[in-house]
Amino acid sequence: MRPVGLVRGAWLVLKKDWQLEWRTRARLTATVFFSLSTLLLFSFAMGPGIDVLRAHAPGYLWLGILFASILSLGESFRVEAENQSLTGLLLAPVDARSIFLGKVLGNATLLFALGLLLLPVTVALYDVDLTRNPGLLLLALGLGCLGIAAPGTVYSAMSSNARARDVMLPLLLFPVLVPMLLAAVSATKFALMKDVQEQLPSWLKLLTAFDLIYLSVGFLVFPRVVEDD
Amino acid sequence: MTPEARNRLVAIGAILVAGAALGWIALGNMGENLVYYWKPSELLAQGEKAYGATVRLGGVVVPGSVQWNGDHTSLTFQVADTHLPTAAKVTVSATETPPQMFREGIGVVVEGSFQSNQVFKTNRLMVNHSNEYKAPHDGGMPGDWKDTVTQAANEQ
Amino acid sequence: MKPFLLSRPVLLLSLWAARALAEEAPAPVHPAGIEKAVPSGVIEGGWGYVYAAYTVALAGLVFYALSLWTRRPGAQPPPPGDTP
Amino acid sequence: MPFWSPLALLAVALGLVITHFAVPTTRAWMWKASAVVGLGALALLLYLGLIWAPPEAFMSDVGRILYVHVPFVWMCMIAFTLNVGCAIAYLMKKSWRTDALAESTAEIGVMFGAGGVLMGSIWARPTWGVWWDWDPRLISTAVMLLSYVGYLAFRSFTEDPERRATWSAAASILGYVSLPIVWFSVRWWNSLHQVQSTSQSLDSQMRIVMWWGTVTMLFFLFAFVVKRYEIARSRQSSALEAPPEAPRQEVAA
Repeated sequence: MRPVGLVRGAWLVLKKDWQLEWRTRARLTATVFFSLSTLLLFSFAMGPGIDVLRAHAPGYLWLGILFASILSLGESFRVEAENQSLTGLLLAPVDARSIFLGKVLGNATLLFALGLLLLPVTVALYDVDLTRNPGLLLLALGLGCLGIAAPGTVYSAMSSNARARDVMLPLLLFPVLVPMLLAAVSATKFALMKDVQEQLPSWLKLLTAFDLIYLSVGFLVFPRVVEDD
Repeated sequence: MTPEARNRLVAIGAILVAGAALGWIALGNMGENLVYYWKPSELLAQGEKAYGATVRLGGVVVPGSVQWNGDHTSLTFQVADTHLPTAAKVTVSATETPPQMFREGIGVVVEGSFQSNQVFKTNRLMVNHSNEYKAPHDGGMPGDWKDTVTQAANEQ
Repeated sequence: MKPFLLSRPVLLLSLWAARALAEEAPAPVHPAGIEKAVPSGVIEGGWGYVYAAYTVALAGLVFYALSLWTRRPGAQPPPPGDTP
Repeated sequence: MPFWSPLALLAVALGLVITHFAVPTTRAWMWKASAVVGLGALALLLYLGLIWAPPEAFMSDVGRILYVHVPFVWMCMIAFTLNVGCAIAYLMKKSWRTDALAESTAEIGVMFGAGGVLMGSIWARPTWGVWWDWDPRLISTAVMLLSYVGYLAFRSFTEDPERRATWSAAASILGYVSLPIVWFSVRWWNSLHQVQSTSQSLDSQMRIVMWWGTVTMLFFLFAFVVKRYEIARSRQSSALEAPPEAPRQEVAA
């Protein structure tokens, strides 16, 4: 068989992930309800003061996405591990790096869809103003989801086979994500609220830089990670 | 091109992308806007927009401006951008007892909010030490606050 | 799991020692005499903090060396059947 | 400090470790000598730091924390740099030795880093007025430490030695991204933490003591790395019935 090219391989993996997801929509449904309840819990815990809630809405939104990403990332390789399909993919002449790219994009689109669904909820619960800068808000959301998905894919491939995998994924992922998350929360904040110091472009650039670092490092180490499976 | 050579090329490309991104963070000056605190001039430049929000203000304590109120429960002083007499100044009213290092001319960072009466109210006062460590017998002035301030003063 | 568990007593003990010593130090409150309206800007005393920090340093080195010694190869041969 | 001084320290640490592994005759005595010299140097450091060095102009005696805080944090960074070097080396060419060295340096780096952060917090209370603050330097250091604590926990939770070696190497590289952020955070953003001192901004006597402290901790670092490496090696050989020299080579793609 002729080896499949890098981009085409990634596209095939991505398409397969999308099809699987679309057929059941199980992952998306589960994560949506999980993060919905997280956002609700935040609004209960922080009391009725709408000013406090509005000020912290970007943080709650990203924490909701982050917690949900643990579920969906863990699931993303559990499916493969159960059916031995990762081995199948690797035996097929698909480059492991294509699998990485495809999986990252698959996970990122799932998280992005989740974020899109959560945005109206933040309006209802925290009374934020989405119309201030919708384009850059979506850009921040997309870059942030990509930033969670890139290291998350590497770690979920690792922890899907480790003992106590449900503990391992957040333990490894959260510290690495903190700088990225900080940039994402700030970018979202300045897209939602008044940006007196024009900080938004800087945070978006920082977010892009983190995405590039995580994507390329993950791209380099992922083949080694799945090889041993 | 053999597959191995192409793989190596792709790997080198990925390393270059990561390095370039790190260099971009380092040299891209994007940190300038990502402030941990505002300087008085930046705060004043906001005008009315700055009122009320919880922000941080950093600068040097203007010599001669430190005053306690009658029963020693609150402290007012002015914070300036630099040591220069022309620098922008903001009056700060602190309810917290300052650390012992607090003195005229030292760098401080205060957390609080800018009131519409042009006073910055704070209950968290932090002292910012420079990177200078000198023995006391050295004499001379207290270490200038941060390199940039020193440079700015030298340029004048 | 062992190395991970052993590092905890080191941390906890150092934390405890540090807090105990630091609390002895005078709080960073300026002695508020009316005649001394402006703080002097020089820390008075504060040796408690110094001792606390040096204790953390020494405790870190000593406890880590101890943990290396207790884990040394051949210290306690694991009883048969103990390994999973 | 000249900008290359951390690099010089790293080179010395690397040189010691490489000598230890490359020259078999040094293996028996070098770590012992290092530990003994380190103990002597530590005693002298206590004298130099607590008595000989002058008090700082404004911090007075509290400034003496410098002589242990900075060396600890530097050793932490050197240990993590050695760790990521081992991780990259392992991914390029599998070897149980680099894996054991990675395990050893990560644990020692976390020990030094935790100590350094604790001392920094103790120092911050009298000088800045707070134990901890939302500050770029402090946050990024905490993140770096946490990612290596996660690394160690991951190692202890993964049973298969080969998988553990490969996966933790990947985790190490991803976690190391935070180190340059820690180092440059005081330059990129305005921070409560002062920027790195230069030789002009540090009194000559204080500079001597700080370097003395750094060299002292370097001796301990080396001795610790050697002993922890031996522990890791012996665990590897008990985990694998017949310890092979190198892990199974990858299946040809």
